[in-house]
Amino acid sequence: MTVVARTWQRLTIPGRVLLALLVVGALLTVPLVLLIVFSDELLAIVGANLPIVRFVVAATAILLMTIPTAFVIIYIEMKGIALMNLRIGPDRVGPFGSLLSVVHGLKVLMKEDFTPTGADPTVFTWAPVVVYLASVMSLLVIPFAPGLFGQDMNIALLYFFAVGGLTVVGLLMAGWSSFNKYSLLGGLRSAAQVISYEIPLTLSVVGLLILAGTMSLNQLVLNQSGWFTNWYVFQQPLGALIFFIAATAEANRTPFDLTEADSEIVAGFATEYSGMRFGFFFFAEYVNVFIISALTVTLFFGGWNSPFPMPDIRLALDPGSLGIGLLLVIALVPLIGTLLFAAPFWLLRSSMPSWQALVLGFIVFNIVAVTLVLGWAFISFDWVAGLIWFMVKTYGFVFLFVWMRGTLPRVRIDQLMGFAWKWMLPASLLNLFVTAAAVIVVGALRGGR
Amino acid sequence: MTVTRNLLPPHASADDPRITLDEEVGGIFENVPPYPPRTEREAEFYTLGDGEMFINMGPQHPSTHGVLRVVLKLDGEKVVDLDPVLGYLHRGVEKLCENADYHQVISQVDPLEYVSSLFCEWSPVMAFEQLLDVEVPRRAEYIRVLSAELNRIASHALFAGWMALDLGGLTPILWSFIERDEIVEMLASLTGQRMLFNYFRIGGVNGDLNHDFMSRLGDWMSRAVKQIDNDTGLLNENEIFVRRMRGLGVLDRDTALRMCATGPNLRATGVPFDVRRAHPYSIYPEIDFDIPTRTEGDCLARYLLRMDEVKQSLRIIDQCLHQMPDGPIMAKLPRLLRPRPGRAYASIEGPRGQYATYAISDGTDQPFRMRIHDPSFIHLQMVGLLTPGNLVADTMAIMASLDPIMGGVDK
Amino acid sequence: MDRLFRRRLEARFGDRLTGPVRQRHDQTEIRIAAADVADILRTLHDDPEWRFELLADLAGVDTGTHMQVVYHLWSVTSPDWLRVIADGLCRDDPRIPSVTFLWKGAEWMEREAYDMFGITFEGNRDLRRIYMPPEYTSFPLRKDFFLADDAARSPGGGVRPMERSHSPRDAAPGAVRQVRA
Amino acid sequence: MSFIPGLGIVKGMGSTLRRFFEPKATIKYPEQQPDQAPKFRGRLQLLYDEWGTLKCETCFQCAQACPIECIDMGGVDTKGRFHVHWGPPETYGERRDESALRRSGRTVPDRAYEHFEPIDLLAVDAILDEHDHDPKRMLQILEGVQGAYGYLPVAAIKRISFKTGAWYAFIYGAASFYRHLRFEPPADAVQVAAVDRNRPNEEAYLARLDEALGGSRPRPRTRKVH
Repeated sequence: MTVVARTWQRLTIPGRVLLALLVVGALLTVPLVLLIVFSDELLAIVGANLPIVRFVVAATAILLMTIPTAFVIIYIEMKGIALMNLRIGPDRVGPFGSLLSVVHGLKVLMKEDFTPTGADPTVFTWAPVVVYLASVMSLLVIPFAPGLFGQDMNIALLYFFAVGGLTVVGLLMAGWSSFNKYSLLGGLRSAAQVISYEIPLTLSVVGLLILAGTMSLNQLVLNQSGWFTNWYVFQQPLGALIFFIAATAEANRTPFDLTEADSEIVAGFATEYSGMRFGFFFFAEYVNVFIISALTVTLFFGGWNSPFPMPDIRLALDPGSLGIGLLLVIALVPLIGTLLFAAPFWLLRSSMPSWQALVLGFIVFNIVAVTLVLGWAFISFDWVAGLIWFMVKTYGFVFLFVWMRGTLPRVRIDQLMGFAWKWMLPASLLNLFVTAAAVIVVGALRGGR
Repeated sequence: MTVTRNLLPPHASADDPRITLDEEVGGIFENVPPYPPRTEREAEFYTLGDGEMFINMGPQHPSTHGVLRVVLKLDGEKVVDLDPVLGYLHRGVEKLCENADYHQVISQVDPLEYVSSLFCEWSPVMAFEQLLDVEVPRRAEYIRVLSAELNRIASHALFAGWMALDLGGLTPILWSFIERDEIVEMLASLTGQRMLFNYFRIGGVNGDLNHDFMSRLGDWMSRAVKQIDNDTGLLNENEIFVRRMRGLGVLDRDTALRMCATGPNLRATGVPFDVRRAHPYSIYPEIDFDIPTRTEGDCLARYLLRMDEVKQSLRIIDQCLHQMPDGPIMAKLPRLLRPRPGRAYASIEGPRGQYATYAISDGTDQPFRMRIHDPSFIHLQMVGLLTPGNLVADTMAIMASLDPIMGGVDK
Repeated sequence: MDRLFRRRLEARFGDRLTGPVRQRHDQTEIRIAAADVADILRTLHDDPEWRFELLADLAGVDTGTHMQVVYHLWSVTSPDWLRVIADGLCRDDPRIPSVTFLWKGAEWMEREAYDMFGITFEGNRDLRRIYMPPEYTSFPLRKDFFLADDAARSPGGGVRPMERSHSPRDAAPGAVRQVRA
Repeated sequence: MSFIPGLGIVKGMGSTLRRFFEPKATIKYPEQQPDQAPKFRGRLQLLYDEWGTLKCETCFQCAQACPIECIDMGGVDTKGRFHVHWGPPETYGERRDESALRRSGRTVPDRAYEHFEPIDLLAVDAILDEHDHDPKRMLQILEGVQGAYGYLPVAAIKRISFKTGAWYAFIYGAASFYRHLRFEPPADAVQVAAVDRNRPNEEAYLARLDEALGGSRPRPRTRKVH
């Protein structure tokens, strides 16, 4: 042992890094060789169970996707609200403080995670998991782009509402098991609120379903292709409004954030949570924001469709045809590009040393290159274009949620419930009846002709 | 008592002899104080009805405006009764003042209501001037009024922000803090401190107006009205805010008088009692301003009334600047003050109501008795009157609309 | 200073005043016996001739020999503050009727006076300590309660610990600062 | 509240969005310092003179003038032997409102010296009279006092300081310079006996500790000597 340790200590830092990489590489060789040797059998197994493999891959990808999504939304919220408050906001970690939410996540990981005395340890531990899983599971059915979705179910919308309803179970578990009256109040509030708003939420979509005749989200998006006038929001404006408000309440966002109203019941169900268990709640909240934004976009704002029909341009790029020239292009283009973009800096600013001009040129070249590649992908691949449109729209709605949080005060619990039962429910029913009547009338007119 | 239950390890079994889950004390939903009730009212309060529970709000609660503890008796979300528990910030200012000489008193009373320190200084200073029969120079009086009205605006700005924060709005508090910060910086250039100014002296003020202060003040005055309208526009028209505040915590005229309320809380019920007019002091008789009143008496009226007062304060500041006389800023006084034995009572109109000082001199250099009357203390007890029957969330709204500052409540 | 006010007060309460009506600056001061407080304040509050609707302040005072309770009242009928001093409460067991039946808001002020001076307000239904903890036994604003380091005034130059309970009788006779009032 | 429901909310959203793009009110603190008023009293700094030494002479005048007595400071007297300090009693166990008392004209008790026995000061007064209260003849005065009491009691030095106007620290420094002047009475049998008598009884202490702990006090480990 001492031999290894002493040798290791004598190495310089680059040496240690290199050695570690070598060891990792050597260790990776074994599975790689095995993979190659048994490739045929593996392929056969994968091919035989393609749906399962697809599901596993999709679930893993979505589970992994939620964390950066939450980080991004948390950053948007911190910075957005700060700017509305006339503050600078996060500005220390990363460019414009953009890594602050990541650091927060790490901090949450490192914090002590304790269970209060008197709490029910089992329920207390599982509550955040239930909440988080409910959020992640609803992401499975959302079509991000053509061909880019977890599962294309024909009852996707129903599945979504069913799984989304699970959140309240988790919140109730958390509120009940915390052995704290504030938590209990928060849990009960969330139960009352979420259950009340489930009804207008579901009913507001029924009109849309009558129009579309399908529950598959993928099909719904396909129905809205073409010009943006095809989006369902123009056929169902009331439904969209009700859906948006009810979804805000579902996700416990301002002005309906009564479950964790910090000025009333401290933090509601999350009062007793700390460490990563609190982190789960926190992430789940922001993943929920993403989900309801994504669903609003999918249902009413055309999903991954662009707002206008894209001109059908195909760039006939065939890199293989260049032959050995490809190697030359790869070797020379960065060099030439860097010099090309560095030249104006160097020429215009005489005070700038050449190396700075080179660095700037390199950065600018990279930006241009990435833009070009993305543009090419946008034009050539449907799913890239779809993903970009989808994300732009979704993050627009995320910003709307942040904006609302920066502006609005909170409603009171009786106003909240009254609003759900006295206004939202009749309005959604009205929407449903009007839509149904319109469909019948239009159908009769068309049939009569 | 089952205090032991909370000290047990988490997985202790229910058979553990240390757990005493008696019939009368069951779990977390009934906690009564560990001593027999001292009064009829306390006995009544700590008796739980069917389906009721106690919940402790504070002393570390985000919206109790300091370290106040309120024991709420809840029936579901509805507040049945409540009992404020004070004393977490008590430091015995009156006793300290009785052991300090007359000059030292000013810095002792400064942190009473820390958002409006100048008013806390003003009433003792006026009381001592009465004891000493000192004539305060007119320029000093004008400077006092000018700085105090600025402080009133700062205090009301903070009130509006807190009000919104207690209702869940994140932004207004920071916007109003910008206003407050500008005023506070201004006062810092006049007095030397940002918060505990320690500026008024017996017989005058500590320093004359200076260039820094005047330039900051002129700069701010030129855009104050527009900026305040900008800030308050976010809330005043907001449906959620208005719906929550309207008709909440309604106080009628007679009840307000019986509760000894003063200041904006009383004027919101329609009583135009303002010490500046009802019992004029300083140079207020020479200044033209209105006393805004409202008749609704609810939280919204109290909020809007304070916003109206800000406009009146701006008027007063404007007139002060135009009428400012020349002259000394301190009366001629010996360094060691020994007033004749006697009693004096000085009352002023602060941003929260009547601040008063009742001072007794026994001929030595220290006040024999100094009673400080603080409006926050009086107004906080109205929470117990207005809240029962409302929801938990309304407790904060009502408390915020009454605007108590715990430094003044606990003295 | 309102001379007419003084004459009116003397005419109305002349026989029940325990001292002369004093006036200084903008304050008029009358002294009454503790037993008369409820009656006189009710008259001042209810009678349309006086209309003292606003209780501006309620303070306890320890003069070193006896206790006082001081009320400050405001009315539209007079430009002066009216100071009503309920005089001559004995220091061992000061008792005075509560005014909560007129001003509900006096409840906490009376609680404060009870907490700080030990004055019992008969009729206040919530008379318990308000600032100090419930198990506390001293009355801090009494003149025989010394601050921890107030060696100049403590008898024998010693230091009296603040938290020690002591009844008013314990005080050495010369030690208590008194006011001629 | 406007007639159209939701208009107020929309207006509010508009005003937050407008502020979103406005210049910000906060500053990046360590890089960018706020401008403070010239009169600002809250700066905590000690001034240095042009030779780079501290201007503070530990004269305590600031501490005495501080109305709420938040300044406490310590220093060493000119001889470098006697630690002098001024501050709140919980820090130094001394009276704190001496300045207030002095201004009020009362006698200033000094609790720092209270644990020294009071002595009859007639002899000191006689010696001072003999030397005409002249601080220039301090050595003779001190020698006389030592002759009268056998040592220099603190009360006597304070008396000399009060009468002659010389600072206590100066007298103390002068007295401590001479080997033949002493501040404590010479140890004698009576004193040694008193010290023995006042020493806490270890046995009684241990017995009470046993009683308090219910006999579970850890016994001192006896060391085996081979």
